[in-house]
Amino acid sequence: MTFWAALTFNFLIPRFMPGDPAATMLRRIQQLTGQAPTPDQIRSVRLFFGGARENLPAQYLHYLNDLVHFRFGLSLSEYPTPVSDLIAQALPWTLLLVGTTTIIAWIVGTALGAYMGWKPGSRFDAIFAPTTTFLHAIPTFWLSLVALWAFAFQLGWFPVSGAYDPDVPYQINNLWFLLSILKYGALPALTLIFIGFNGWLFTMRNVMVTTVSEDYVLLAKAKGLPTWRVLFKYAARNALLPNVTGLALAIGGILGGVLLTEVVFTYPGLGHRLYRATVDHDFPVMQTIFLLITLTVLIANLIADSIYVLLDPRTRDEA
Amino acid sequence: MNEVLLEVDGLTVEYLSQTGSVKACADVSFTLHRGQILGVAGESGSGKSTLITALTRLQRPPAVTSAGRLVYHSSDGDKVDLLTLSERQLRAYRWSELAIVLQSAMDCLNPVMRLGDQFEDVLRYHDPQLTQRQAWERAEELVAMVGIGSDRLRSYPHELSGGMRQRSLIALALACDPDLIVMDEPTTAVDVVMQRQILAQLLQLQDRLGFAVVFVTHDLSLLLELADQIAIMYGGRIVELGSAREIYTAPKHPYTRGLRDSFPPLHGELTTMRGIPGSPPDLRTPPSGCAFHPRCADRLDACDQQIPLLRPVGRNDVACLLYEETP
Amino acid sequence: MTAPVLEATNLSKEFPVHGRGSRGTTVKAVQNANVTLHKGSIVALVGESGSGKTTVARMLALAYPQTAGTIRLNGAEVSHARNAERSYFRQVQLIFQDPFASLNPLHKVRYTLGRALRIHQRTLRGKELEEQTLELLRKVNLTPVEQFIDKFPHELSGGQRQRIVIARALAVRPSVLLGDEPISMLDVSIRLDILNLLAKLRDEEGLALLYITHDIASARYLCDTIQVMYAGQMVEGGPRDSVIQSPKHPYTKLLLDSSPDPGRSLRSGDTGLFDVADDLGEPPNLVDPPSGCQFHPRCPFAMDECRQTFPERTEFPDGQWAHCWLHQKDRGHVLEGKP
Amino acid sequence: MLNGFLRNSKVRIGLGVFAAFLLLALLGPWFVSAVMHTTPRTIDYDALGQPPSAKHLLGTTLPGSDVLAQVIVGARGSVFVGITSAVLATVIAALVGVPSGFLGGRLDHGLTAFTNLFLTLPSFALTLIIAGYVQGAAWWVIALIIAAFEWPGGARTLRSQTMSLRGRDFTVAMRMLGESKTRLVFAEVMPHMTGIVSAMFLRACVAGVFAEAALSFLGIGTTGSVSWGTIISEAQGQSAILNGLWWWFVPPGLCIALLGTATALVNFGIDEISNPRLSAANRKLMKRFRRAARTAEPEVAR
Repeated sequence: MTFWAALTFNFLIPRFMPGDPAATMLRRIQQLTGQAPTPDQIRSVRLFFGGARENLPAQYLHYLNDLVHFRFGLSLSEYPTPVSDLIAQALPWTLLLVGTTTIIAWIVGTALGAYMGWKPGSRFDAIFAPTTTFLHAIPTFWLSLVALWAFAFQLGWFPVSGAYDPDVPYQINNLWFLLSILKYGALPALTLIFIGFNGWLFTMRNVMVTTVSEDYVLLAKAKGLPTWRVLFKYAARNALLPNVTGLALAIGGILGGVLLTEVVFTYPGLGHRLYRATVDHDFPVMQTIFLLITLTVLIANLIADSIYVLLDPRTRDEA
Repeated sequence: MNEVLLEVDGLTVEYLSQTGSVKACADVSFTLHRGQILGVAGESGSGKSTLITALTRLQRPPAVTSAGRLVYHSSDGDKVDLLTLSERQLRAYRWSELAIVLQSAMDCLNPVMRLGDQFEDVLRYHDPQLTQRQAWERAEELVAMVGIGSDRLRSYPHELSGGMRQRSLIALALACDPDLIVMDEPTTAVDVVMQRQILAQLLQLQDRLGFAVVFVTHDLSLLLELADQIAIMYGGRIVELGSAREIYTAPKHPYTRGLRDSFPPLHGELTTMRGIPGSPPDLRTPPSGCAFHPRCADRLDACDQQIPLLRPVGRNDVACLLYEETP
Repeated sequence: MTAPVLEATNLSKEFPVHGRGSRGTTVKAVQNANVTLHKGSIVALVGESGSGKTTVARMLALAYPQTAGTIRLNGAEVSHARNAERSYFRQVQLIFQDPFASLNPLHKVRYTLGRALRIHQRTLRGKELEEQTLELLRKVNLTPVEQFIDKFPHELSGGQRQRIVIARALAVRPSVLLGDEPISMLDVSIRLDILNLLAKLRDEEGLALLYITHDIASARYLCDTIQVMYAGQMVEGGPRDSVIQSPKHPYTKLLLDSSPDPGRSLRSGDTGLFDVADDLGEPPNLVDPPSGCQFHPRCPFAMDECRQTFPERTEFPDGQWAHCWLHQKDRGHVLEGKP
Repeated sequence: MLNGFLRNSKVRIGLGVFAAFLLLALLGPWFVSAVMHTTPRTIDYDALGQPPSAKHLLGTTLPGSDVLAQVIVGARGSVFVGITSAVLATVIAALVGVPSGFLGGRLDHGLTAFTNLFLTLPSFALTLIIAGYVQGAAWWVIALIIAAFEWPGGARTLRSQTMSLRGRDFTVAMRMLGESKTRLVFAEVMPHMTGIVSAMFLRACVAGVFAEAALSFLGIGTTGSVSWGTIISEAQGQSAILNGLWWWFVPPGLCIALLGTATALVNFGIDEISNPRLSAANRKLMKRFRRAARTAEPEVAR
């Protein structure tokens, strides 16, 4: 349902742009490449904006049909590279960056939050609570800039751009190549983790504070169970539930931060690609990336729902 | 029967806040014997629930036990003040000597653990030799004692009915064969028929296993049938302490009398009854002197200045200026 | 006897069950309930939680429509049209269980009562409004009235709030009050005060009252007639003393035996049910209720008939009635002894 | 209730900072021209890319503009977009959420589906794409686009709040007195949501500032006007990092972070008021607590 709506959005937006976007577009291509557009190019731009030849429903069917067959068209700025090729190059990098940073940030944030919520008012809690509030409010892209300036330019600890060392052969089975991925990815990843974990920390802390005052935690203590057992088996396990659902729901928001970070670090992922496409008015690429992101978010939601059902027996009967 | 199990002496619990402290329990003292049922009756704000958490040392900030002694007499003759133990030392007493049943069973059972696992958890911690199988068998025995089928051990708390949850909580309290069970309104959340059944089971089990009970409730009429001794609390203090029969037939404190007369009888003559006019005190701004004096029909001039102490009057202990101490 | 003010016949309510895989299933909350209220008299509806007593009250208050059955106010059938509802609300008012929840915490007493008065007397303003508001407070014994009129709910105790709730209901000058466990959330020592107030309103204002409770002892204290509900069905009813002294339905007897009674343990060594700890089971699941009499799975006298059909009503000489096969089969005497 | 809000120190600090920025947005341009006698675009040819000094408190950009003047004027660009988008988002949220929750039925089904649709769409990517299509639009168009993806969360909260308030005894009681629907909504239900709505508004405000900054940073935000985002974007575009001109891009980012912190503080304060357990964490109280405790508990005491 949502996916269908996203598809339709995607279809409609370029068709409702004011003026003659196709003409503007062609002019811009000309500026960009310095050559008059080829007839092929003109045709593909016209087709994209719907031209005047087909009526709207027919265009819509055409558009859906293309999608079903995974025909995403050709990139306009890097004509005539197929969009799918550009995406295929960028996707693994983003997956790598988003995957590792999200998981690490989630684990760090949840663990620290659980500890803070267990003893609210402790020194640890008192110091960390205001700090995380501030960290959480920092715009990711700005912190990326600062990090880039401080650690890459001033201190020279990390490379300034890219995802791997261009001097090392591009082979997945080459250890040096893998190490260079680590080296190039470290700074963007650290930045993302540094900002990302705060949100998890706060939700976890607050849920934990509430859970700790539940009667069953009190009773677990009355049972004489050791502290760590009460903490893990009774308090943290139950407090974890909202953070699990949150993980999936946050994927959409996390992507926003990652996209910007990629731009700052010139990291060759989807975000960078999307940014380039936006600047170059490469609409087919923009459309496809958007669809991909929507799809990811939807899948993440599905996964979170099923994990939640696994963790919480109360939802099982209703399902 | 006359062996002392728990001596409570001058127990005081305060709730701290930025603006000062509120005494929810003040100078509470009583002695509980082995196998005895002590009923504590009181209305909202009387400090009865605070007493429960203080007895079990489960109070949470901002509540703090600021004075008193809780001397526990072990079956081997050792005496120990529970308030001086560290959390680690106390753990040895928890559940194996001193168990607790709380009001809302739904909130007391971990919603994401099967009922049987919650039994197994506590059984195997207190007896590490127990295998999983043995623990499970013991759990089956325990729930059978309160009339629950062993197949229910595989259920999650939300799949059980209210009465079943409350009974399984009692079974859970019995798991380590404690000498004392503290109960906080254990039947308030269930219906009268179920309440009757639970209390009947409780009395049978108590008869068989010989544990002592501190039973806290707002329902005095229930205690009159159930308890050996009854303590009446008002405004954080015990105002009267005596046997159930004395409390019913010859209440001394005006509050006790008023409370007894707040329950219309089910049988016998019906007359217009009054209850007690006024409202229970707000503990943040407690009345001076005896907390009951603003509602008391028999008050003396000194009642708003002097806090009366609990002392023997006739066969009861009463905290009221109306009475002379009987030597 | 005068004509009834409010009369409900064969009232039933089914609630749809939500959740996946339960489409079309319903909770049969109330089945064929009858209630008749007369001017200046109090009917108590006694039952455990889930017996459907609150649902009956809410249907009578038009909080939601009944699935079947009719409600008559002064002989005229009540419809759910908007205007009809408004004029019905002038006659019938509901008092809620929880005085802490039924007053808007953001409004002062003056606003709450003032609105209630003005809803049906639109032109009421100024001095007259003030006078009527104070009069309401006096009616519910909240004196001195000046002390209460400008209070917010959180500045009042539970008992005082419940009086405000009653005053609000009285603002429309109703002829019927429906009290849904009006005292169960209050402290024990102030419950009788509220019950006495309700009795006063019956006597002085001639109100018809439905008193819903799980506490049969308080029902006995207040009411003239008692009706007992079990699992959505009315099982017994009649004059207060007959029902309490000689219950004609096994459930009523169980309820009476289970209720705490301060006098009991001190009377002739009779310890009530404390010596029997049989597992009597629990009330049935109303999504899939047992056939016949709902009580049969817990009834020590259950017969084959009980499992098949719900018994007809048996009438007794003094107006008492019961739905129980024992009487249809002339075995009513078994209820005299102990089960 | 309002007093309760203001007594909470977190709420006070947060609102203070927020008000300061609001003031900056309103009076900033006047201050820059009247007091500092400059504009954000004025070029000081004697100071190109200079670090902070007495003449230029926050230094100058590479083309020689005063950074402080830019940051002050930029506050207007950022905060106006933030507030406009927040007003729009809050209004939409209220218009969708409250009727949906109060009236229920088919209308509710429709509106809920609509809300969920917007809720699952990856909002930033979509904002980016739409802003990309309409490149170089006026600031209010950007605000509109941001608002279009900012409202669904609020609508969902308001819906569930309205639903719960509609079912609360006091609303039902007034309904059973014959009170009209409009009055029920405005006199009984709405006043309870002031706290939530203001928290929502603040959150939307900051989200708007964030989104505007991100879009401007990518060079697809508003054209012509100065905002914190455009300052950072310009700094990056003219290799401020490479040249080590940290004073150029650090201040605007700090401003955004400060504004974000302020809002977060207000929201935490509101959380604490509605859930007092969260505020049990009072250090002074904990100390007194330990002193008062009669128990000698070595684990906790030292």
